[in-house]
Amino acid sequence: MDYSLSRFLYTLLGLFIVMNWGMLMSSTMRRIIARVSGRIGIPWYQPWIDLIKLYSLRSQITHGTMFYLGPVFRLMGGVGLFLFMPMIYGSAYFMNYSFSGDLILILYFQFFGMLGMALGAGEGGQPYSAIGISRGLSQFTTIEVPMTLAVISLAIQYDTLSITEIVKAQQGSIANWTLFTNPFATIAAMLSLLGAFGHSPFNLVKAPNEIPIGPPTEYHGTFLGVLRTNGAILHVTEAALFMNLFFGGATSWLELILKTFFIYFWSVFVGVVFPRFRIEQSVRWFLKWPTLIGIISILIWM
Amino acid sequence: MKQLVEIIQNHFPINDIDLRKKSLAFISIHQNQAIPLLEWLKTTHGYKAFVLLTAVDWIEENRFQLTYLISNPDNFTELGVRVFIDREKAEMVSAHHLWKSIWVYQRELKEMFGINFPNSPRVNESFILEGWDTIPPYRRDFDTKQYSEETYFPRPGRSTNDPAKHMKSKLYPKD
Amino acid sequence: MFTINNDRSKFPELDDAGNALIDLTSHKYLKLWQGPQHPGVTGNMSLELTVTGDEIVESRTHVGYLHRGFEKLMERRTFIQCFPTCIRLCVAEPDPNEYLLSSCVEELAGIEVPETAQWLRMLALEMARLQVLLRQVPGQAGTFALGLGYQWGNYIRDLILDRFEELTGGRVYHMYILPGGVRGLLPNGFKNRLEENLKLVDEFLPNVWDLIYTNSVFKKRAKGLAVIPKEWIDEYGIYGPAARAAGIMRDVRKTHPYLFYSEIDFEPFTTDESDVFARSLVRWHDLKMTVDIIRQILAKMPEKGDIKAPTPNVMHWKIPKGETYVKCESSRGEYGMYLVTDGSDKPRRVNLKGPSYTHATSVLEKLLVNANVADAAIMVSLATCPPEIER
Amino acid sequence: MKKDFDKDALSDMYKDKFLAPENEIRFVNAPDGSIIEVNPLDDYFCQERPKELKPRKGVVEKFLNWARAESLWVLGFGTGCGSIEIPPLSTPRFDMYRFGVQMRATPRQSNVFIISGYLSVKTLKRAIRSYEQMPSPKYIIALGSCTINGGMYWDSYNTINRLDHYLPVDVYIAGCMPRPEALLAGFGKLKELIKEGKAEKANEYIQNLDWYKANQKKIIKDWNMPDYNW
Repeated sequence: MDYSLSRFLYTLLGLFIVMNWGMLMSSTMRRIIARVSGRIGIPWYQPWIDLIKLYSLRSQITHGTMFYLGPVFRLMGGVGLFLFMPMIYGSAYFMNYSFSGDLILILYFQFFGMLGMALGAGEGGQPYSAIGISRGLSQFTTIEVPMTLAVISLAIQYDTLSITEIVKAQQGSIANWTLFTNPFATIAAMLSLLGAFGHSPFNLVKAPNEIPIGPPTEYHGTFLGVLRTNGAILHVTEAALFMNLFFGGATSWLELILKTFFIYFWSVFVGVVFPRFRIEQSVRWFLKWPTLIGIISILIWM
Repeated sequence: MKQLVEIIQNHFPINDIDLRKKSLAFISIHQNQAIPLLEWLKTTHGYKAFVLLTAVDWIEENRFQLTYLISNPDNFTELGVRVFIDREKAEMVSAHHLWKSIWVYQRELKEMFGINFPNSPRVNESFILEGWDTIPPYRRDFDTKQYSEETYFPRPGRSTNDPAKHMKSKLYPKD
Repeated sequence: MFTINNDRSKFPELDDAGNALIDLTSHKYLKLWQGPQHPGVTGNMSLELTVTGDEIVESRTHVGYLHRGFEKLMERRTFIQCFPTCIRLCVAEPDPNEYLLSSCVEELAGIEVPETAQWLRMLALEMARLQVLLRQVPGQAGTFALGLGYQWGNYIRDLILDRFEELTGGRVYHMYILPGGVRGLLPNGFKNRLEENLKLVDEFLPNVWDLIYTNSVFKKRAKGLAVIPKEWIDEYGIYGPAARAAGIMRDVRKTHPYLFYSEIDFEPFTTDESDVFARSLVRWHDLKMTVDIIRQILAKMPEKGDIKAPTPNVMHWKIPKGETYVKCESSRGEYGMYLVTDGSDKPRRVNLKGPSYTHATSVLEKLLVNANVADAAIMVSLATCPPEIER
Repeated sequence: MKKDFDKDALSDMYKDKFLAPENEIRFVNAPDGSIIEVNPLDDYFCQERPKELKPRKGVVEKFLNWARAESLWVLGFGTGCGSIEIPPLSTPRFDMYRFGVQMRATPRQSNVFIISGYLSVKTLKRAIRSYEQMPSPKYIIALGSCTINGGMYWDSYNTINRLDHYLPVDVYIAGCMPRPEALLAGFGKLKELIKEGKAEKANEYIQNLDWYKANQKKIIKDWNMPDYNW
């Protein structure tokens, strides 16, 4: 692996692009949701203004060390996911620090942010956060099951644990995409994506109607700013993970932007017309069909 | 309604009968007989739905009027049972064993009128007010305007006119 | 292999007085307050929940955040001054308050209301019900985070409020129904404009049906949730859509026809399931029925005529001693006012009885036990209106 | 009661009469045999005076004020009748999101507190608590006549007459009840004030804390807080 300064700077540039694209994407999605309900919605630049405002608040309180570290861990989860993810296939600059076993590491980083958040929000002492955390952890555990099954199926199919290798195998034509070569794994993963992106029906974790607003109830100012920055990075990177694994990866930033947009749009598309599940209902849902499809996808490639 | 009132008259000493509408009548009964009457009406005459319980402060006569309004869901009639209790020793037998929601009304009356209902569930918990330390506000001798002026900060410049006198002076200034 | 015991009705154990045996120091339970600063409660009230895990084991309703002492204030206002005061009793649907005070006063003073005024009163009451239901029907799904229908419904509600503005001059508080009659006739072209808005509601109804009542997730959440047993209806005093969802007909318009409701052809919808879904369904049918009723009123009402009975000078209007109870059907159920007069120009005592009084206190406290924290939105299905509880 | 509390500014709050039993001072036996005094009220009330957070000077503050003005996060707390006109604001007809106004569910993340109508004494206590939890800079919009002079409820025993005696108000919107358009205009006015750097009422509250607290304590007699057994 290349540890030179230029590689590092290019990775930072990639992170910058990803963050801004994530914010633009989230405001665009909110505008789309607004159009469905007949509104105009927020201006496209609203996330940046919100971010500036959050970082410039004058008073901040803390509940202890872990309260500080919660958003930091969460950001580490997002940035860590980004660091080990090859963003642009074939580009020497935006491969980041991907290596041959990065798929396993990325599965771990997906969970990492949630755990850090649990520690930090628990320190906040707000009962809503506690309930949100217990819901979040139990739901996230089951989201991982179909995702992991799909990844195992992919590992068997392509005989590798490197994302770059998987993307490489899908090049050539659209028919080479995992979407067509391994549809069951794709379906299982896309269903688990619905939970990972935190839109309804699987957003009971931060349900503003019941436990306002779940884990980040006590977070404000810079803490919330960090969480929001991370949210922008995480959404693009997770979408990029699915793009790399199932939709042939991206050979240019434009392709990445288009593909991540549509992958994110899938969760919004489902979320806008569904109410949210209760936590035990969503746990059962994930352990039923997506898991079953995931197992089928493994059995096919065994 | 008339028949029902006649039947009640045969069993209970009621007075002050007011047949208000086709479907509504008010009767008065002594304090001790009220709960047995309500129970009797509920079990034998189908007055099983409870509508409201409220109090009226007749300060001139030094007594409270409690009105139990009950309704018969089968023939859609309502009966108001009036009970007069002493204002100094405001206490009434609780009826929470008859209807499941009546304890809320009793709790409110305890707070807003100071009428006690011994043994009613949670009757001593505050219901609406918080940190109230003067006489119960719904009593007639509590002057809300005076209390408001003393406690809160009236914005200067606001004047209060008696509407009748004000209109008279505006319309007929010469009189 | 996986046997999950869904019957949690025995938990927590109760003592002889009916109080839950909860040891708060055991660290098994958590106190959770929903409200008053909480977006999920209907208005400014709070629920004190004791939860274990995600399950509510005890619930206490706390009201009083909106208490203004109306009943006291009205005792020191003349009858005509009471009238702008009393409409603020329930903010979401103020017209039944106007109607109740007016008809109480008319009944005690012995005033006959002209026919045209009665039709106009009916129109105002039904339009008020329409605008409330346009919020409530999709609002039920909104508590389960499906906010889309709420947005659509609120748009049409704004248009109905425009019609109110045209008719009465007020957007939220109308002050249209006066003791003795109403304040004005319909403006020119009002019927056509209202008809246009009703057409929008006609389009909205199937859309919201597809969005909510065929929605698998909504069905999963709402079916079987918070079932009100049939016996409770009379024991607790449950009215309106909540009672009709339990299969018991409770509609003042049918049982005690007031105004000209006896001349209108309508049949309130009843169902037997009695859960959140059924109550929501009843409201959807109510909305449909209300549109129908408004159309019938517009067709049957006279164009012109007396709109106000002669009343004495309102500044010196003394009403003979007496007491009465008048009720009407609001969107939440039976809505009644108990008025006592003592022969002076001010009421002796006014008491307003709305369905929320029992719905939000004793019924809700019972229904929430053994429910999930996420289902605290049960209160929306009971359609509570806090200002009417504490007044 | 512990007499030492007389020294601090919040002494009057501790009235024996309304103190809930779980908030009384109690003595707990520690495992090592010593006896520890536990005063639950110490957990509820911060004894430290809040500090004034002065704005910076120059272009940076102007830029930040612009950002603050364009991103108003409103606390979702409907205190009175006015809360009926806030939901229409977020729906197609009025759509306040266009102007950078968004609803937040928790006071920690909001900047704007809309006092929507009259405040009863019971709500005032919660409103003060919510207001003090909000991070500075924070703004208050007072909606309706009842916040100005009592309005409809000027002679009520349970509603306050003048909000500015209890909480600092940036923008008043008159009317009973104000239309959503009036509320949008109020947001516009608030934005102007913030951009000009005049919306510094949060600091004014801290400068005159004693006066505000004295007014608040005059009417709120029961300062017990809901107990979390956390």
